[in-house]
Amino acid sequence: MRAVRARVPVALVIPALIGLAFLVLPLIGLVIRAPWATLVDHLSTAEVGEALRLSLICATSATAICLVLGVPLAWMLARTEIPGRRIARAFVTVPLVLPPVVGGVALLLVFGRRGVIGQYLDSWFGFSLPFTTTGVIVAEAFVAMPFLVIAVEGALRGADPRFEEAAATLGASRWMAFRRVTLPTVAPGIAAGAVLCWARALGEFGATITFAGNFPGTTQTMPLAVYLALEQDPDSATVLSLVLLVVSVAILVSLRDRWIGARA
Amino acid sequence: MRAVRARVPVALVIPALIGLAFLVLPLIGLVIRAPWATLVDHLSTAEVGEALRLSLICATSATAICLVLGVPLAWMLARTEIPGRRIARAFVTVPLVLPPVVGGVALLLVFGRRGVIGQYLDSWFGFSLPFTTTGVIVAEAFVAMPFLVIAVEGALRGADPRFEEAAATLGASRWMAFRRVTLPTVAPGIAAGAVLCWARALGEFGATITFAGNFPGTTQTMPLAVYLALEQDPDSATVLSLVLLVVSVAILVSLRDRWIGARA
Amino acid sequence: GCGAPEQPPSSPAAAGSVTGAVTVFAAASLTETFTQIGKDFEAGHPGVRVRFNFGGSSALAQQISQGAPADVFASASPANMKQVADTGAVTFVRNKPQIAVGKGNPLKIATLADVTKPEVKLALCAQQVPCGAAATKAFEVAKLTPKPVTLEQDVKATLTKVKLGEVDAALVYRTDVSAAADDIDGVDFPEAIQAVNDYPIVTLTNAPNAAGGKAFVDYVLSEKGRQVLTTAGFDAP
Amino acid sequence: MTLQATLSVHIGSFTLAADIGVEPGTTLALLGPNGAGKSTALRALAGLRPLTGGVVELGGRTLDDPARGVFVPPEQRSVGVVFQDYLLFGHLSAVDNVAFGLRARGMRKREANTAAAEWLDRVGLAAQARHKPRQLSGGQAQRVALARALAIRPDLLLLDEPLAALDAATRIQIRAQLRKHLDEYDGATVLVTHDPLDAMVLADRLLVVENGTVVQAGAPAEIAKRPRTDYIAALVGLNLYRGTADGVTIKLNDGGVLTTAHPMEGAVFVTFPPNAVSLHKTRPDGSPRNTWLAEVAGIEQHADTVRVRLNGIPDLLADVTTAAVAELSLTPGQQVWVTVKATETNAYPI
Amino acid sequence: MTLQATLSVHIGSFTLAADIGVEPGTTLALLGPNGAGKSTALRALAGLRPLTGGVVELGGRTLDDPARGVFVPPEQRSVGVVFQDYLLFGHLSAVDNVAFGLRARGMRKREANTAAAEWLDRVGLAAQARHKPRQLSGGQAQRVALARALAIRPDLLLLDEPLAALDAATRIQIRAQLRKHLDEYDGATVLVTHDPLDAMVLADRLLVVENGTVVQAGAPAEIAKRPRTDYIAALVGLNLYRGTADGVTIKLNDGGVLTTAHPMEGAVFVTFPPNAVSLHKTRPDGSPRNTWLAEVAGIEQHADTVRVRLNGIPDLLADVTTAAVAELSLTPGQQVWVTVKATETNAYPI
Ligand SMILES: Nc1ncnc2c1ncn2[C@@H]1O[C@H](COP(=O)(O)OP(=O)(O)OP(=O)(O)O)[C@@H](O)[C@H]1O
Ligand SMILES: Nc1ncnc2c1ncn2[C@@H]1O[C@H](COP(=O)(O)OP(=O)(O)OP(=O)(O)O)[C@@H](O)[C@H]1O
Ligand code: MOO
Ligand SMILES: [Mg+2]
Ligand SMILES: [Mg+2]
Repeated sequence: MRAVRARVPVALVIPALIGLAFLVLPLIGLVIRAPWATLVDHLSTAEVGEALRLSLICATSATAICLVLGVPLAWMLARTEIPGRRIARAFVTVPLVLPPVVGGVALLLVFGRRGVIGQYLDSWFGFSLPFTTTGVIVAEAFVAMPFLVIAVEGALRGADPRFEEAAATLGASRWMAFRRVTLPTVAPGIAAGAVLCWARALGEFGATITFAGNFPGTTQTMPLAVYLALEQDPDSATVLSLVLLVVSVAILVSLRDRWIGARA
Repeated sequence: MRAVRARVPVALVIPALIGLAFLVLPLIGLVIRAPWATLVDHLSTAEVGEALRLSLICATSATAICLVLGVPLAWMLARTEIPGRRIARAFVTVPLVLPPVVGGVALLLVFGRRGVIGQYLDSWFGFSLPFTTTGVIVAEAFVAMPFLVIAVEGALRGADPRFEEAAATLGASRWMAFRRVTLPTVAPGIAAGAVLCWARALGEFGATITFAGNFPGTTQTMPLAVYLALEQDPDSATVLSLVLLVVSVAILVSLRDRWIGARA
Repeated sequence: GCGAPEQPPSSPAAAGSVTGAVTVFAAASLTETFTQIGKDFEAGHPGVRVRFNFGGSSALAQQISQGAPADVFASASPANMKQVADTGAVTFVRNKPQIAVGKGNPLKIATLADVTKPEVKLALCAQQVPCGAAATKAFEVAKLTPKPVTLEQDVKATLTKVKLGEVDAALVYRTDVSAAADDIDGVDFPEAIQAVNDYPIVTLTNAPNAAGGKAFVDYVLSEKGRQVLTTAGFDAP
Repeated sequence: MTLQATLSVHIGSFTLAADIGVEPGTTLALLGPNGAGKSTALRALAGLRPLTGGVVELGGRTLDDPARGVFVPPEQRSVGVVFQDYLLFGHLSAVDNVAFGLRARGMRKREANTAAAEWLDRVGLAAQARHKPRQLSGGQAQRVALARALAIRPDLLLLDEPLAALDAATRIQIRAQLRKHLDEYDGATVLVTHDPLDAMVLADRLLVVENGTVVQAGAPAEIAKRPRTDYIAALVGLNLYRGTADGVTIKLNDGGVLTTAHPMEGAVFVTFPPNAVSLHKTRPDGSPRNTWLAEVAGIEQHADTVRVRLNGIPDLLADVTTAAVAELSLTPGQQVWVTVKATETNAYPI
Repeated sequence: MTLQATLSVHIGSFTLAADIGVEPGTTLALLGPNGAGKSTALRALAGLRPLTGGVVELGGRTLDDPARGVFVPPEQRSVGVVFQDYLLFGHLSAVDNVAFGLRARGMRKREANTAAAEWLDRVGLAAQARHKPRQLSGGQAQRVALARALAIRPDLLLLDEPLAALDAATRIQIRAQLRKHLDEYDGATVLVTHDPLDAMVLADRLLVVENGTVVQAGAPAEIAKRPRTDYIAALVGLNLYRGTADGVTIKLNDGGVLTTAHPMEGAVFVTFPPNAVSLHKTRPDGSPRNTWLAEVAGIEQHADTVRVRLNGIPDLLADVTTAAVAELSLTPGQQVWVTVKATETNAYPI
C-alpha cells in the first residue's frame, strides 16, 4: 500500500535526526575505541560475570520494590484527595534532583548502623543494610522510584476513572477495583515506568557505592566495576560499559517483543 | 461536602505511605544532620551562589536543547513508520543505562579535542566543548534527553491523531498541524517530560565532571560542588544538597502553580 | 599530617592467629597494588579471605564513621584518616606529584613553570582531594600561579583528560603515570619532593576482625608488601 | 423494593432537584435535553455522587441522607447500572465482565462463570462469551452491559441512555429486546433517555427534566398527548401554545386566537398535530374556524409527507403530502392560508 | 464541481466498493448500519485513507488514482469535513477554530479572524466566538464544525453523522438549520447518517451501504417506498418480503402467500405498512384476501399507537390503536387473526 501522507516535514525530521545522532554518536565513539583485540580477556574474568549478574538481580529487585511501593503511591497521588498531596508529589521528585552520592549519604544517615532507623534494626534484629546486597537494592530503589511513580501517576491520570465507578456499582471494593480494573488498564503505563525505573537502577552508581560499598560479589554492580576499571584500565571500563549496554538493551527489546506479542 | 468514597483501601495506603516514607526519610536524615548552627557560614561563600546559578542556567539550557531536539524525535518515534524506528527507540534508552562517567568519556571521544567530531570543531573553528559551560550543557542534555523523549512519546501515543487529520483537511501541512494542533494538545505531557529532564540535568554529576571538568564559575555546578565538599567537609556537602533541593522543589512547585493557574 | 613513621615490624604476624575474612577499605588509587597484596596475603594465610571495598577516601571515611564493618582503612590522605582514627594510623607509602603529558611530550614541557604558560592547557585535581592539595603545595613552593582549565575530582579523571588529549599537561602522582605509561609520559620536577602525599593505614578500633586487620596492616608494612607498592611507583615513607 | 428519593445535588452552578419514586417491577424514564441533569440523577441514586440534600431510600433502607450523615457507598448498594457508553472492562471477556459483579460479591470463579454464561445466554450472546469488548458490535456490547448489571440481581436497575450509541436499525431491534428483559426484571428501573419513543416503549412512568427541574411527570401516552413545555411538544411533534380560554375561544399569549371544540376557562395549553393543518393558496370558505395567513419559512421532505415550517400569528408546523406541495408550488417566503379544524385541537389547563 | 469517484478500499478483511457521483449544489446521503463502511468512504474522499483501487475525481481533477500513482494529500484537496465528534481543537476558541483553515491557506490573522467571525455569525454563534469548545453545547459545537469546514469554501463538503451526537429535540432544530446551510452551499455534499429522516430531510439522493457494498440507490422518497433490504425496511418501518409473483398472488420465499392489487410476474419484493394490518379474535369473514393466524410475540406502546410484533407465516409488525389492544386484550403468546387489504400492499420487481 502506498504510504499515507508520507511527506514528513523537514522542520521536524532535521532536529529529530540531530537528536538521535546526539544520543547515538557517543555510543559509536565508545564502540570505535573499544579494545576489540583484547576484548575476550577483559570479559573472561569471573568478576565481570559476577558484577553483571549482581547488577541484573539488584536492578530487577529494586524495580520490584518500586512497583510494590510506587504503584500504590502513584495511585494515591492521582486518585485521592488526601491533604498534603501536593507536598507529597514534590517530595517524590527529590531523589531525582539530589546528587546520588548525597542520596547515599542520606541513606546512611537513616539506615546506617548509627542511623535514625538503622540503629534499631541493628540493636533489635542485629541486621544492618549497608554493605549488603540488600543495601544495593535499597539504594537503587531510592534513586529509581521517582521514575516509576511519575510515569504511573501520568498513566493513572490518563485512565478513565469511570471504569472504577462501574466496578464499584458492581460491588467491588476500592481495592478490588484497583486490582482488577485499574491495574490492567494502566498496564502499559506501568510497564513504561518499570522500564525507566529498571534502566535507572541498572546504571546507578553514586548512591550504591556510598551506601552499600563496593564488595565484589555482594555489592559491586557493573557501574561500580566500571568505576574501578576506570581507575586501573580505562579500556576495560569501555568494554564493561558496552556489555552492560548490550545486555540491557537486549533485555528491553526482548521484553517489549514478548509484551507486544502477548497483546496481539 | 462529604468526601466521595473516602474509604481508601488499606492494602493501597500502607505501601503508598511506606513508599513515601522511603523517599522522604533520607531527606529528613539530611535535614537532621545539617549543621544549622554554621549554616550561614557554609552558604555565604561566593562559590555556592555561583554554582547554584550555573546549575540552574545549565539545567535550563539543557532542557531547552532537549525540547528542541527531543520533541521532534519523540514525534518521529510515535507518529511515523520510518524503518529502523524500533532500533532508534532502543538507542534512546542507552544514556539511561550507561553509567554517567562512561557517558562523559563517550562524549569526550566524540566531542573532545581529538574526538570524532571535536577535532574538526577544534581545527576549523578553534572551538572546543570540554571545560566550557557549553560542555556542561551538552553533558546534561545527553544524560537527560531520554527522559524527555520517553515522556513525550508516551503523551503523543495517547493523543488522538484524528485531530491532526482534521487539521490536514483544513489545509494544514504536517508541520503546521504539528505546531498548531499536536503541540498544544500534548503540552501537559511535554511539561511533565521537561520537569523530569530538568531535574535529571540539575542532579547530573558524572558525565558533567568527566566531559566538562570542574572549574568554579564555568563548569562547577552544584552536584560537583557537593561532591568535592564531601571530600573535605561532609557537613557543608549536606547544606549544599539541601540548598539545591529547596531551590529546585520551589521552582517546580511554583511552575506547576503558574501552569495550573494559567489553565484554570 | 602524616603519622609519625613507626618502626616497621620485621616479620608479619604469625599466620596461625588469623582466621576468617578481613575487610579492607582502601583508597581507589590503591586498587591495583592492594589487590595484589591481598592475594599474596591470602596465600600466606590459608583460610583467610580479604574483602576489599575500594572507593574515594572521603566516601570510605564517611562509611566507616557511619558504622561500616571495616577492619582496615587505607586512606590516600591523612585528612580523611583523621575523620575516623585520631591515633594509631601509620604512613605506609608516599606518593610524589609528577607532570603528566601526552606521549612523546609534544609541547616539550620540562619544568613546572612550563605548565603555567598560557598556551598550555592544564588540568589539576581539586583542592579538596589529595592530589589537588599536593599540586597547590608544589606551585606554592615554586612561587607560580597555575591557570588550570579544570579542577578534577580525582587523579584518574585528571589522567583521562591527558590521555584523550583534552589537556596538554596535568599534575598527578607518579604511580598513576606509570600505570598509564602506554599512553602518557611523566616529567619529574624538583619541587615535587616538598609536595609529597602520605598514605596512612590503620586497624580500626571497632574492627570485627581486629586480629586479621592487624595482620593485614603488618603485611602491607612488611618488606613483601612494600615491594609491591614501590614497584608500582610509590615511595617508601 | 420501592425506590423513594428526594434528590438535591449542587455541582458548581448547576442544581438538580427531583423527587423520584419507582415501584418494584416498574420502569420510570427520565427524559430531558443534554445537560438537564439526567445522568447526575442516576449517579446520585447509584452513590457515585453524594447528595447535597434530600434522601435516597431503597426498600426502606436509607442509602443517602446528608442531614443524618448516612451514606452507603456504591459497592454496598444493590444497584445495577448500565452506563451510556457501557464501560465494559476492555481487558476482560464478555463472560468475565458479567461475572465481575458476582466475583466481587464473593462467589467462586467457577460458579460465577456458570451464572455469567447463563446471563449471556439469556441476552442471546452465548456464542460471544469469550469475545473481548472491542470485538463486539454496539448492540452486543449493550446486551453484555445489561447482563452485567442484572447478574448481581440488583434491587434497582439504572440505565443511562442504553440505546443512544446504536444505529437506527439496530436500535429498533435492541429496544424490543430490552423491553423483554425489563418485563422479566422484578426490581425498580430508572431509565434515562432523550428519545420519546424509547420512553414510550420502555417506561411505565415518565419524568421530564429540564435544567435540573422536573417540568412534567405522568404516563408516557398522557405526556405525549398533553405536553407542557416546548421541549416536549417538539419531541412528540405537536404544535403547542399557551393562552387564556374563554369558552371555545383561546387567546394565545404570543398572539393569535384558536378555537377549540370543548369550552374551557382560564389559562390553558392548546395543541394540534402538524398533519391536522391544511394549506391553501387563497382564503378558503366554509367550515374551519381557525384560519390565518402565514409565510413558508422552511420545507423538509419526510418519508411520505412534507413538513412545512410556517411563520404567522401564531407560528406552526404543518405536515402535507408531496402532492399538495407540488400543487401549491410551495417555496420559502411564499404566503399561504392555514386552516386547522377546531375538533383537531386539544386544550387542557396549565 | 462534480464529484465522480469509484472507491475500492481494503482494510484488513473489510472491503469497501462503491461508486459515488455528486453534482454541485446537491447532497448525497450514505445510509447504512454501523461498520458498513460509511466513514471509510468519507475518509477515502478526504484523502485520509488512500484508495486500494478506483479513482476519485473532483471537478475533473484526479485526486486519487493508485493505478496511475496519483495521490493528492488531504491538505491539498479542496474538501471540507465535519467529523462525527466534530474534532474541534480544544485549545482554540470557536473563532480560532473557524479561522484555522484560512490561516493554513496563508490568510493573515486579521483577515482570517474577520472572515471566521462572519461565518460564526452566519451559523448564529456570534456571541460564542470567544468560547472554547468545551464551553459549547453539542448543537453549538456542531455549528462551529460546520462553519470551520465551510470557511475554506471547499468544492466538496463531507459530513460524518453530523447530527448523531445531539439530543432528539436539539436534533430537530439543528437539522432544519443544517438544511438551510446546505441549500446555500454550492459545492457537492456527501453526508453520512444512519437516520433515514436525516437522509430524507437533507439529501437529494441516497446511497444505502451495507457491509461495504451499495445495496440500493435513488431518491430518498423512492427508497422509503420501495426498500430492497431488511435493513431499510426496518428503518422506514415497513413489512418487507421477497417472493415470486404469479398475477396478483405472490408466493413468499420464507413461506406464506400474499395477494396484491396489481398483477406482476416473477421475483418481486412486496411490502405493506404496519398500520395497514387489522387484528381479530376470530377469523373474520368478508373482503380481505390476506388473512392468516399469528402469535403475539411482543407489544410496544408508541406515541398514539401500539406496535405488535407477530410470529406467523409470514411474521409481521402491526400498528393498532390502544383501544384495539384493550378490546382484544392482547398479551404475548396469544393467537390472533391478521388481515391485510390487497390494496395496501405494494409489490415491485427484485
Ligand atoms: N463533574 C462535573 N463538574 C461540573 N459540572 C458538571 C459535572 N458533571 C455534570 N456537570 C453539569 O451538570 C449538568 C447536568 O449534567 P448531566 O450529565 O447530569 O446532564 P444529562 O442530562 O445527563 O445530559 P446528557 O444528555 O448530555 O447526558 C450539566 O450542566 C453539566 O455541565
Ligand atoms: N483502521 C482500521 N483498522 C481496521 N479495520 C478498520 C479500520 N477502520 C475501519 N475498519 C473496519 O472497516 C469497517 C467499516 O468501518 P467504518 O468506520 O467505515 O464504518 P461506518 O459505516 O462508518 O460505521 P459507524 O456507523 O459505526 O461509524 C468496519 O468493519 C471496521 O471494523
Ligand atoms: O582515594 Mo583517592 O581516589 O586518590 O581520592
Ligand atoms: Mg448524561
Ligand atoms: Mg462511521
